[in-house]
Amino acid sequence: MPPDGPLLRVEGLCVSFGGLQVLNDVSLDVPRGGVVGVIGPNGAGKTTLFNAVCGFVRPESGSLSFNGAPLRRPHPHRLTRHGIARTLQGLGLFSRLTVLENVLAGTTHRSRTGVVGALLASPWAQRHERRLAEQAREVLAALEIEDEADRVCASLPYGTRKRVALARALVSRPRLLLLDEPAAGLSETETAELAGIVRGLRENTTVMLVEHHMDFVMNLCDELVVLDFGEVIARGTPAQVRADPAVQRAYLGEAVPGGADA
Amino acid sequence: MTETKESKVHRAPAPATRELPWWRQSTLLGHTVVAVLGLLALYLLSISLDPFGDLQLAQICYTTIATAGLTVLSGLSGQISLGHGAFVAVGAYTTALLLEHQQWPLALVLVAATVLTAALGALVGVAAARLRGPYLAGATLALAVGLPSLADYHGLRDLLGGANGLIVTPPPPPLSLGEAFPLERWHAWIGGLCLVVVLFLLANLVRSPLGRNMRLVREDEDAAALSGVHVARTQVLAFWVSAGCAGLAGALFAVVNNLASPGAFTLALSLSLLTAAVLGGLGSLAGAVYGSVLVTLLPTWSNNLAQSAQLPEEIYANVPLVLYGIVLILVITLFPGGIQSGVRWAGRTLRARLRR
Amino acid sequence: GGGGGSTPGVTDNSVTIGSTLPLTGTAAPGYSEQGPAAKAFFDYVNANGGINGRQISYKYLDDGYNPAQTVTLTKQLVLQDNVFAILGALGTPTHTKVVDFLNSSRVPDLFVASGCTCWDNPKDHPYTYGWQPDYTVEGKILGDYVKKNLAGKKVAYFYQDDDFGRDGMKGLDKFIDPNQVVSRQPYQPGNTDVAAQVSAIARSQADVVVLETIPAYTALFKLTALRLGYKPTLLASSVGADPITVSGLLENFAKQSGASVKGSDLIEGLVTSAYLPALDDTANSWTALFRKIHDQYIPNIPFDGNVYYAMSYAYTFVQALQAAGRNLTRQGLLDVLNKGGLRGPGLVPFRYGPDSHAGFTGGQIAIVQGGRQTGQGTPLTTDDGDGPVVPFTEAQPTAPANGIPAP
Amino acid sequence: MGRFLDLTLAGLTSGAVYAAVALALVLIWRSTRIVNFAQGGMLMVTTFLAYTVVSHGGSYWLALAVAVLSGLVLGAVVERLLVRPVEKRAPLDAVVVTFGLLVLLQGLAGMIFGGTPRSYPPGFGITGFRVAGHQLLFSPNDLWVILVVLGVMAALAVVFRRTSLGLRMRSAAFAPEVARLLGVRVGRMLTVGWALAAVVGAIAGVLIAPSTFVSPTAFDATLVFGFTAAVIGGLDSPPGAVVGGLALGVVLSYVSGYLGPDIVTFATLVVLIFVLMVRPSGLFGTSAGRRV
Amino acid sequence: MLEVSELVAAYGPVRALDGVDLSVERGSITAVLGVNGAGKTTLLRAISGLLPPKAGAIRLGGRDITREQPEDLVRLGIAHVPEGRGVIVELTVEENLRLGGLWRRDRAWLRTGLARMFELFPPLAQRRHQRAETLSGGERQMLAIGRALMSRPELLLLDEPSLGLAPRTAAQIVATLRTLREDTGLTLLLVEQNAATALSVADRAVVLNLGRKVADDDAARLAADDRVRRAYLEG
Ligand SMILES: Nc1ncnc2c1ncn2[C@@H]1O[C@H](COP(=O)(O)OP(=O)(O)OP(=O)(O)O)[C@@H](O)[C@H]1O
Ligand SMILES: Nc1ncnc2c1ncn2[C@@H]1O[C@H](COP(=O)(O)OP(=O)(O)OP(=O)(O)O)[C@@H](O)[C@H]1O
Ligand SMILES: [Mg+2]
Ligand SMILES: [Mg+2]
Repeated sequence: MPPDGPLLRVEGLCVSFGGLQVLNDVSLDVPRGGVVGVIGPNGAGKTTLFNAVCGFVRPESGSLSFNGAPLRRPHPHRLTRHGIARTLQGLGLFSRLTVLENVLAGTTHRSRTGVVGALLASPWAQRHERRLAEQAREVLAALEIEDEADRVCASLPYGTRKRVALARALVSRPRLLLLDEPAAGLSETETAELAGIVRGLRENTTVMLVEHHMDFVMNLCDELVVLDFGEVIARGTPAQVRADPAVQRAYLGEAVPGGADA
Repeated sequence: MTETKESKVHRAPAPATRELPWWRQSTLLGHTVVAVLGLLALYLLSISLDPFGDLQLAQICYTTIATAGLTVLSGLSGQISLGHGAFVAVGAYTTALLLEHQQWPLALVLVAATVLTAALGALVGVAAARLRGPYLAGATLALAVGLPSLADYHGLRDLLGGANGLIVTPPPPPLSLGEAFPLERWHAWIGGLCLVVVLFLLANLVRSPLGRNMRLVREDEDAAALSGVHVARTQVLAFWVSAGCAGLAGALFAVVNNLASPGAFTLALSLSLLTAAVLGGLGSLAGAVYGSVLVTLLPTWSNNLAQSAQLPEEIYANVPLVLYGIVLILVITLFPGGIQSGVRWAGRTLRARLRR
Repeated sequence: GGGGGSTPGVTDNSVTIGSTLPLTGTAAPGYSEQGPAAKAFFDYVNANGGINGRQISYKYLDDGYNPAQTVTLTKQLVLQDNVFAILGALGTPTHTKVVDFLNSSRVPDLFVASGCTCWDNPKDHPYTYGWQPDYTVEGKILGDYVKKNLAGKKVAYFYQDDDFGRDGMKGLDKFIDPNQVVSRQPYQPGNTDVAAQVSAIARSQADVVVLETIPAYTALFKLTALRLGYKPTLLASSVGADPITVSGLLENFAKQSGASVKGSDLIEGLVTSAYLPALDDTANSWTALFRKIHDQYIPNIPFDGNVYYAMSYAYTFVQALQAAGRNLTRQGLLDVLNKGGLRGPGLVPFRYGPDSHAGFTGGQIAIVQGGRQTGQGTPLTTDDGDGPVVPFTEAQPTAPANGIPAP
Repeated sequence: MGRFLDLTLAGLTSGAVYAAVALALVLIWRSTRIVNFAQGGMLMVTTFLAYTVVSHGGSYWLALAVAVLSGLVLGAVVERLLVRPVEKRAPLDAVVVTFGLLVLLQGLAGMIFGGTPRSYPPGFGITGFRVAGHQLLFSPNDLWVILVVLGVMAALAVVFRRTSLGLRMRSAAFAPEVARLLGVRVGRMLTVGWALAAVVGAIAGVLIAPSTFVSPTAFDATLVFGFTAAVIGGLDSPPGAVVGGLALGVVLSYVSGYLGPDIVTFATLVVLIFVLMVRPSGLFGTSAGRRV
Repeated sequence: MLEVSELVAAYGPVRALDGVDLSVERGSITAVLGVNGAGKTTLLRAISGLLPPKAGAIRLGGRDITREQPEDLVRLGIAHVPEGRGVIVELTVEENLRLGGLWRRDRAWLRTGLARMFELFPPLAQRRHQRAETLSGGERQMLAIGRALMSRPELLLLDEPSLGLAPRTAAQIVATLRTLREDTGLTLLLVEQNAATALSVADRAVVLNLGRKVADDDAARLAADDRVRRAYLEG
């Protein structure tokens, strides 16, 4: 049984690049089964926060703990093993490979093929790989893109590619899913569908996401954390945050888009 | 509509295995069949050639082995190596020393040379994993030039024979083949067997998840890492495998040419291996074969051409160089994906014609 | 009735021979002239009726000084082109790799173009013959000169860091007192930066520097010494002392340091040991003959030491072919060589015999004076062991009028 | 101490030569993202042309001018005819094409000029300066070489950093499509980049020629050292090329003097690996910053 | 000002535009809408010369520009902010901006223009000498737009400009573009996913679907047209 407490805990995180303080004493908890949104102006440090969790940047100070255990010196390639998956701002797909290959990439940590097995084409290892491929196809099917499985990513429309990226993250069966601007570039309908998908993950997967699409964030998240200049300036439920004058000033601006929920 | 989707993601119903034809179901089976056919073809070819033809066949075999390893490294994992000649040298010297001082059986020597070179390759790979693009090119170029020059270092000269290098005396063909059995054919057999084994192993690797990891790393290192791929380890693995191939090629080189000498392991050798890989079609094992055939036979052909043309001395001597340069430029310019892409294109058109 | 039939490369009216040498690449300069020069001589002989009714067909291939290429091309010559013999194949690192193959295939491997002592091994390699004096022999003759004429002077060696340089030093050391040698500096062919070595020699304040170098490094030594204002007496092995080549390399520097100087002025006084007549000694019948052939067949190539060298071994081969008679077999040819007594353009005799396959036995001290290489005293002979250096007084035979040795 | 001074000066002199070649490589890398293996072949051709001028009685300066002009033309022609078709392809395609060009140029030069090395005059006297009655291993010509290399470096740095031409060339190299959208004539920039690089190469050739002589393969070794120097310095940086060249020259000179010339080539490898392990993008290169 | 007629563009066998007509008036803001893969990006690429069309014609102010190269079109006053931003990450922020105005050879403008862009996008001012690769996603978007403005275009093609921008910043940019239109008569062709936002800004809108134009109308009217919305904008 997993211990109680938040799934991910970030405490006192500080990151700077050559004198520029990008994250300053950021602390937050991501409760199990929750959907936590991180919002803030451009350059506030949201992606950097993700990068620190994933091990792409080394924080100067602060600590991370995942599932009750400290996460010291995280490495990007170990994340899926811990049960953390992330999509990248932009796409981060392997554009010359097929959709299926892209999704299979997410199963790497579960692959049992060793060097010897690979060189000798061990049938045993291959059977296991086939099982993984089936699972990948299932995820594709669940996202309704199984027909594109054998197409090369470069030629797909943006929305489909975003789904591929999501599929790649999901196939690793993460406990914590980090989504960096998942709705960017999606149409309203697609955004709504995405919200549905994310909601459906809840029972197994905790989600932390960054997004500028306010309807999406406000409707989906249980809790919001607002960053500005690397500091947490507000946190709370969407309603609380939306009402916070500091957030209005720094982030939302005058023209808060109306909740035209499709 | 969205509701159905939500529940589907984490459900895992028993997969309905798609029925593939039997030879596609198991990579092992498919590749074994091709390997056996390949062995047969090489055997038939070798007995139909004269001794000099067999020598060239043997040379093509070892060149292909090295090129195939390089094509996996550069084509699959995306790492440039201008220094594979150095690994060939290590394999050749290892073979020379073991045959000379240890009198091990040849098969064991070949394995030892492969293993030792692969180990060195892994070491180089660890350094290479930190380097990118032209910096890796520069480092491997220095390797190509610097490592063979160690043979002439005064501390090692007694062991490695200095600038003269070592003469290798491989064991003769088994007597059971008859007294007059041509040595060159024996070498072609050894080379051919090694080639088929290497291509078999590499083809398996390419289709395995490890091969996929290499492609992921080539496409985008950070996305690969986030997918759980240990980027550095994958890169080192690619170097390890491809250096092992180069080491085996070097061992065969020493056996076939009876020598290991710094003059044979120049930068030009490294570059011609790379050329073979690119000409054939980077990343394709079949391409490695085409490229190696071209690179091995082209000098002989152009030499004979120059001979028969009765040219003045200075022209005659340089005709092969000029032809070689022109062929490299033309093939790359005309076939963007190397010879292999031309072959694929021809195959497609032919099939389309036949169907019509 | 011809001796053809069973002998590879020989028909009633032709004999085919082959060679490998660097025509391109870093080792090609100079040496690439040997192929065409030998071919020019054979063309000349063919034009004058050939030997014993046979035309000589000579095929030389470019190995780029890469031993692997040498192996392939030699096998091509033997297995595919069925040559009767290999002639004048060039280079120690290259040719050592095919000696076993040629001997086990019983192909005469004549007049290897390098001064390695290794060609002289009749027991293991009965088909291989050297030609030029080996590097140790040359070293001994230069060492003898230093001992007699430069006694008590401080000596330094500048040598190519391979068998050539080291064998040469071995010969030098047999005569030069080790206490006299103040510095030994090697260089690596291919790296033109020799400043570190030359400055070490200059700092040792040697009065005499012996160069075991190829021509480019003779010139580089001279140039670097000029930078340091260092002007020792220079000795050089015949390999690196060809005055035409070396002064050609210095030509433009001489212009720079003063309008009136010629390249040859920079090597004035250079001492060497020569086993062939001087290139500009027009009074010599061999020089005249070779010059004539050169001018007729290969006028575009400079008439330098390499041309002379190749024509000389071509002549020796023709001479042996002539003596082997109409009924030509490989063994017959070797028998001629082993009988000994062949003389030609060389200033000294060969050492060929049943127990020796070594080439020229010595050479004559020559000094560059007024841009010309002038012989000093009589030629000298010695061996590559501990034997003494002795004068050789027999006169050089004159060249046959039509260039073809009398039967 | 005298020995140390000799070795240092000798190292600086040969280092300046490596730096000259490195500058040409850096220029092509910056303007087309291609490592030009034919650089040695191209500067060989221009130096042969300069040699032809000298051997027909032309002055050093006329020959230099001819080398520079022919470099300009050769670079532009090579880019338009050979490099353009592979410009947008995988980097290894360009490697093979430039390698093919190298072989081709060496073959053609062999056909036209033969393999015999030719002597090339230095620009100034080669007798070392005398300081306090001691003749240094450093001549007016060595000084000339170093000054030219520094001058070229400064010129390149100014072009790249300060001029709009440099900015346009860099944008064309980094992102051709975006550059076109911004009005940069990408094709022309690539041609200009190659032409300029060939000019720098031609100057390097004339500077090197006196110490290597001129022959089809005379510059092979220098090119390897030059490439190493460029990588050590960081391929993006002209000052890096010069610092890399001089540092490599000096270190190799010490190695040659104190350890022996037989280890120099291997030492090149060691120096390079050492530098790259500490700084994977060379001394002056900008290391990959942000990744995701 | 811009006339597109019967435009066909393809990637290999894939026809991404299949006979599209479009006319854009000077000083107007036209939104191009459509679901993913409808061909919006392709339309902009064809207009700016990046993708030579297979058939059809494009005219700018009466002049046929169908076969012009992108670098020449810039000189005719077209600027394109490409999808995915297209900042040159190896260059600094300032170099990217300068590059936008370089072709004008107008040093005075380079100076004042830079100052204006830094005023418009304060985060860029702070990072002026940083390499663009260090920028965050939104900062890159600002840079791309700022760079296009540096060329003082008459026709600005924007491919999803609000992508990745904070709401406040997006609103600011819209306001800026409107001001520019008022001041300089700038014409805008705007590709947007977010139909609501786009329609609130634009005067006119066209809707693409599978490479064909399926609607072309006044923005306000289109916004009210439920049929079109449901059929083509909600996929
Ligand atoms: N490697 C780096 N070097 C210098 N500055 C950096 C680096 N990485 C990030 N920054 C700076 O840190 C700040 C935060 O960047 P980050 O990507 O986290 O922003 P963000 O909140 O994700 O913004 P956006 O919403 O625009 O994506 C930015 O101003 C960026 O320029
Ligand atoms: N480089 C390419 N190669 C092949 N097909 C392509 C390429 N780029 C686009 N396509 C195809 O062309 C069609 C139109 O693409 P386009 O990018 O213009 O759509 P879009 O409307 O901009 O969509 P999005 O909203 O996703 O940006 C799509 O079906 C896409 O798959
Ligand atoms: Mg971000
Ligand atoms: Mg688009």
